Amino acid sequence: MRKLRVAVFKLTSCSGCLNEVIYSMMVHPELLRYVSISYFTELQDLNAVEEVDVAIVEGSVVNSEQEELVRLVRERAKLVAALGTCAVFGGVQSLRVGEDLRTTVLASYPNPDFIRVSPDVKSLDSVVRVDYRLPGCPVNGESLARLLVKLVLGGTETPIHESLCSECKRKGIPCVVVLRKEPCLGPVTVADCGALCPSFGRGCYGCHGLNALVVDKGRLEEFSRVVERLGMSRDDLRALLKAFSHASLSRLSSAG
Amino acid sequence: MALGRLLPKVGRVVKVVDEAPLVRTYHVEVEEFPEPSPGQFNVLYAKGMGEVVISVSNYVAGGKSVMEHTVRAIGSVTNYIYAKIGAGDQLGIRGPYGKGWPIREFEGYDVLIVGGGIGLAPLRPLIKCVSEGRDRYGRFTLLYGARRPVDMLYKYEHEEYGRIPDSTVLFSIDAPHPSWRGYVGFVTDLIDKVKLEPANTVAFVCGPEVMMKVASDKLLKRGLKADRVFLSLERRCRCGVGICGSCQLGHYFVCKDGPVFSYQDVKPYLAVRGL
Amino acid sequence: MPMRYFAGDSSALGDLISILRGRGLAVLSYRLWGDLPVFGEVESLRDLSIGYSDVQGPASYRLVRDERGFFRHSYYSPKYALHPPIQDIYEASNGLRAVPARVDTAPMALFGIKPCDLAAIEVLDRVLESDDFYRARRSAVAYIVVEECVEPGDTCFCGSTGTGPAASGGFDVAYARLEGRVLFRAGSERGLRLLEELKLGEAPGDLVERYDEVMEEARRKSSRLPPLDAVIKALEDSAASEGFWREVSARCVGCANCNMVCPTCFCTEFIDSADLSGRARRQRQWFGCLSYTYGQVAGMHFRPELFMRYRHFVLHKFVFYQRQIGLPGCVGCGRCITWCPMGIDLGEVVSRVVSHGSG
Amino acid sequence: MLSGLLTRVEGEGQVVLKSAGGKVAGVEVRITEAPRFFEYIVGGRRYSEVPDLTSRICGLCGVSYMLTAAKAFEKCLSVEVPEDEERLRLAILAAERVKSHAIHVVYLHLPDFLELGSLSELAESYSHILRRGMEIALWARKAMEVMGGRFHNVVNVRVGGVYSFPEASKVAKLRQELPRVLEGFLDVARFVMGLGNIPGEAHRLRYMAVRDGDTYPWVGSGVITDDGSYAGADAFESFVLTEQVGYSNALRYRLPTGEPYVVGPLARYNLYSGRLRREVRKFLEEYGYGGPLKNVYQSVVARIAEIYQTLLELQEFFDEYREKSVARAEPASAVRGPCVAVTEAPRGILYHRYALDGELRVRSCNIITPTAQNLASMEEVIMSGLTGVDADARAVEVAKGIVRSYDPCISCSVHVVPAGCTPDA
Ligand SMILES: Cc1cc2nc3c(=O)[nH]c(=O)nc-3n(C[C@H](O)[C@H](O)[C@H](O)COP(=O)(O)OP(=O)(O)OC[C@H]3O[C@@H](n4cnc5c(N)ncnc54)[C@H](O)[C@@H]3O)c2cc1C
Ligand code: SF4
Ligand code: SF4
Ligand code: SF4
Repeated sequence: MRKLRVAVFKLTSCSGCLNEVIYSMMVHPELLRYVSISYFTELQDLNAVEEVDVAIVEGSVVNSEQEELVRLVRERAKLVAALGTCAVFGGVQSLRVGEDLRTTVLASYPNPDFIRVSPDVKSLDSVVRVDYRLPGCPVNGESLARLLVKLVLGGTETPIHESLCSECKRKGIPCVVVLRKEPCLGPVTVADCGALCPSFGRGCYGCHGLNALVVDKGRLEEFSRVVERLGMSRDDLRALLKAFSHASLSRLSSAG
Repeated sequence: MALGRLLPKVGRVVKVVDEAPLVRTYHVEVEEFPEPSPGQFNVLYAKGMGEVVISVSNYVAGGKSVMEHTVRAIGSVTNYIYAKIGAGDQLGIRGPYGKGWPIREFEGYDVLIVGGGIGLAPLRPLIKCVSEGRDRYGRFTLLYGARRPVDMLYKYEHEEYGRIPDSTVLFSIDAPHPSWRGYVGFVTDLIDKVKLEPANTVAFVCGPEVMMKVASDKLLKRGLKADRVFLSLERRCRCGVGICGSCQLGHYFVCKDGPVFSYQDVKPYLAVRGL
Repeated sequence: MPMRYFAGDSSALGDLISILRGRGLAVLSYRLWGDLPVFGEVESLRDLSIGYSDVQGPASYRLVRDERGFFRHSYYSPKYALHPPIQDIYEASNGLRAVPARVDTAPMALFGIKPCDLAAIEVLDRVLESDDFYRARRSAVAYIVVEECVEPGDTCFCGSTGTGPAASGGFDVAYARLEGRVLFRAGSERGLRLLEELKLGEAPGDLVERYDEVMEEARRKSSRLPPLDAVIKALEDSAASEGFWREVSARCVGCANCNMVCPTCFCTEFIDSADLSGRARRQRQWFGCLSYTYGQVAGMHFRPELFMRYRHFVLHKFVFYQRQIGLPGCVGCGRCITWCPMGIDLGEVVSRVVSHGSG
Repeated sequence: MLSGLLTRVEGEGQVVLKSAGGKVAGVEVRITEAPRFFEYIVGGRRYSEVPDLTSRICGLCGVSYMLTAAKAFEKCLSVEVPEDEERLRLAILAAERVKSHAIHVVYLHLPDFLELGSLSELAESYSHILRRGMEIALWARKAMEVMGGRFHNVVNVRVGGVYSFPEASKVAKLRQELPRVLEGFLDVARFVMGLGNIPGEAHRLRYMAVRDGDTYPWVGSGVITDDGSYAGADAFESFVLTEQVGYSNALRYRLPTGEPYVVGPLARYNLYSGRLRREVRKFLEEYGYGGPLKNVYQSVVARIAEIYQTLLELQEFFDEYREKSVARAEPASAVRGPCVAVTEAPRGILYHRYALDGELRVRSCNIITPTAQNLASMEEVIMSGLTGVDADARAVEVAKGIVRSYDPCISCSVHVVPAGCTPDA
């Protein structure tokens, strides 16, 4: 089998999803025999942006250098995968979007010229075409491992798009909203974390991102009312959605 | 308890034929496999990747039967098959499933076939059936359209189709092309151009759903009865045997009650967008 | 032959559990796990949720301790046991030779399930008739003991769907708890033998009378929908009315909780995985028609908008099941109302369809 | 000017050597990662949401961030955390320390001692060590999953305690697997220590760690330095000197004397080695490590000691574990005193300070991370060895190796802004 050429890039993020890449290699040590990694600063010294089969990109795009890098990566990779909520939606750093950047930076740094960030926090697919999205803050390591194995074998994952609630019910986890009357973003959040928060008895805060293929503005408004009754203010809901679903939120359609 | 229904048999790809861009026909040899009737489908399994529902586009009986599957690479599993499966490789296979074309019920009738694009695949065994049992059917008409000349399936057989006695075979493409001398336009336009004896004609249609609706309505206008127009429908299809529920159309399971339906039966459902 | 009724008290239920366990059966019932109403194995009377009442409403479920209370059900249903949420189908390691997964067929008894659950099992029996995995689990069910609903819940409407509050067939034993006494009846020969083993006396006439009264009242309470044929007719007529369906589904967020908790929803999706040593696995898991992928195919979507999928859910339950298997697919348990986080009330939607049709 | 992209570290940074006449004359450890303005983005959020947000600062030590934030609010909102819940939280923190150190020792640092450039080279020649290291990391992962939900951004830490107790059977399983993990750990430890090439010449180093009751340090009331000076958590910001340099996105910190200082395993070890378990001390003595560690490369020894110590502490926790129901301790509705806390993240002192408004929303915040505190020391140690040597690629490699031995976490060091995102009232 020809080795799959892989490059792993990090933009603005916490590196957490990269650790899930490493985890995939731990649970499938054979992967290392079937991939050749041309770029992965976290793991190796040799790094060059070469032609690859798969580029895995973690993090959001916050400045023009990163935009350039991402464009270069797109040019040189057959398949680009956005890894994690930062790459797919923008990630927590999106919470700063909408505030005046210069004042923010000036208030913080004596020398703002050195701080190279743009006013927007961009998802990967708002800069280049993305072939595969794997959201999650962090991504589910098992899902990532399954995808990587399939990529090595020459295939890809068959996506299933559903909300977190499906996972909750399949696992028989008691519903936080109905049973405990606590706010939970599960109904509007994309599945794949394994219903983690509800399994610990707390509401989901939406870290896998808004189920924007289903939820439009009107439905989100209805949902806001529900969580508001359960004690989460609109502002707080808005903030969570901005933190973990910025890219989708800003594109929400009014009918869906 | 035998849990056999969802288990694939081991098939071996003995030949792969390039048909059109991103479309190939896979000849799969498999032991002890029931004979499919025209219009039935198999479920192909690419190990570790998943299954896809593919019509049997030809069947050659023998000690080991060989079935042809014309696959268009369009999603996760079909892309994998296209990229990775070649002659000598294995594919899991189960089937044949579904209700095929009711061709035997219409012996003595004129047969009209309307195919669009990849939709010719499930119709191909019908052509073979008519041509091999030529005296059992009346006039034979085949209307086949594709987007471009290159997208036409089974180009290597088209001449043969034309040689079927007492037949009309017309081809169309969607937009003009330098190499094309046939009709340019929708395949459904051809329906207006052929002679039909409505009372004695049965029609078999397969292609994109809009095309099938247009074709059926035209045929009704030309006097065919809705229960003599048959369509092969498509819905998301996972198990192939009517237990996973994904292919439901109204109260039908497309895989088990179809994929072939009379227009009469499905017209009310097809009339409602997104039902 | 006139129906024979037997009388006992709660301890007879405990005895019945012991007898079933004595036959080597795992007895499955609604039980409490900490403070959670789950469905699982019970060992004695103590494990049953007797002494608790479930207070259900749209998007609301509360368990209250109440000696005289009556427990109906939770987000669990017997579906969890008969058609498990996640199932292995096969593994292939040696080339493509697929080895089917083992299905746990240890014999079991379903105990204290509700008439709506029983009706739901009948639906699953028919719709999953050719599902080997379902059949294997189903045939492991040696006995079905039903608890009749002397007090339907606020979201129940089994009276309207004709699936409760009394059990009508397909069970071995049915019992009703009436003010500290328990009235038993058999639904099968085997059930009768079980009851004989319990050595219960014939029920006195006043108890049977009381039972009839209570069930009549329960039926009245659980019949809050318009008549079923009117519902079916109105739904058929409404199908093409996009505006109506958009409006009734406007609050739905497509979370598919309704699908998951519905005791008759049976749809599944398949998951394939592989490793690099040549092993591959195929699994299936519950999948809801309210979820986006339902109706999606490579390159296009047959039900791209949520209202279409919502409409499918409702039409399927009331219209299409009827045509598929000759039974309504909704058994009136009300779970989809209670567990819808948005509090969308199917009963109300259906009533609106009827008034929309006539108005 | 010669520079090297920092690899085998978390996040994006650079080491730049400045040369004069071909000789090294200066160094800049640059943190080039784009800042994420964490102090800014928690502004306006309710206190209860903050731990989940700050967890996102770092993909390796999120638990430390969550717990430090939680503790800061528990202090000013007078929340009594039930003891069992606190113990569980500390166990999650402990698992994180094991995970972080195991990954650093085996995956990031070991290649330096073996003079290999990448994991694949390591995998080829030392697969057994890699496998053992992996077993430790995977077990730590499982421990975090059982107790916290996942490997990072755990979901089971809240202001006031935890959300739920893991099932006793799952904890028992972790306990069962522990002997094997310990055994594997000792294999790795013996291998690394046995290499015998950990440099030993003394660097000029000052240390700081939190002051903890009488255990090896986790959380503290304040910080102490090697000369015994103490500052309460409230006074930390005025105790240390803060500076910003033009070439880096991160702030840096010094002792009141202006000297750089070290935080992290080396500092903890040197200040608290007396509190290590006997087994741990004995093991180190076998390899001649009895007294204080003097060279930054020896932080690998401290990491090994800490993995050992922490596994033993976890063992005790598992042995005493009982499943409970959570108390859901609720905070007071009014703020009393400053919201500050210091804890020991895997890489060292982590300091959080918040100001809350009347609705208990964050008005301002300051977070000081371990790596930021180590930056000045990194530069000093690099210069102490490289001043005047030929400024060539080899020198850059040496500099990178020194930086790596601090286990810098660049993603977390860069989030920083000095005095708060919104004006402090
Ligand atoms: C009765 C019938 C006969 C068919 N015959 C042929 C044929 O002869 N040649 C051919 O190329 N295609 C045929 N198709 C379509 C073919 O099944 C899909 O193109 C194929 O399933 C796409 O799978 P994928 O994994 O590549 O795509 P993905 O988008 O990754 O699909 C995921 C899964 O969804 C289901 N699915 C996706 N698209 C379809 C679809 N159009 N129809 C049914 N299920 C789908 C499949 O189970 C598939 O595995 C037929 C479909 C039906 C229903
Ligand atoms: S439940 Fe929600 S917030 Fe929690 S891990 Fe899953 S997606 Fe993230
Ligand atoms: S549709 Fe609702 S009320 Fe009907 S059976 Fe399903 S869950 Fe119960
Ligand atoms: S549970 Fe309610 S909101 Fe969720 S899909 Fe069903 S009807 Fe819609």
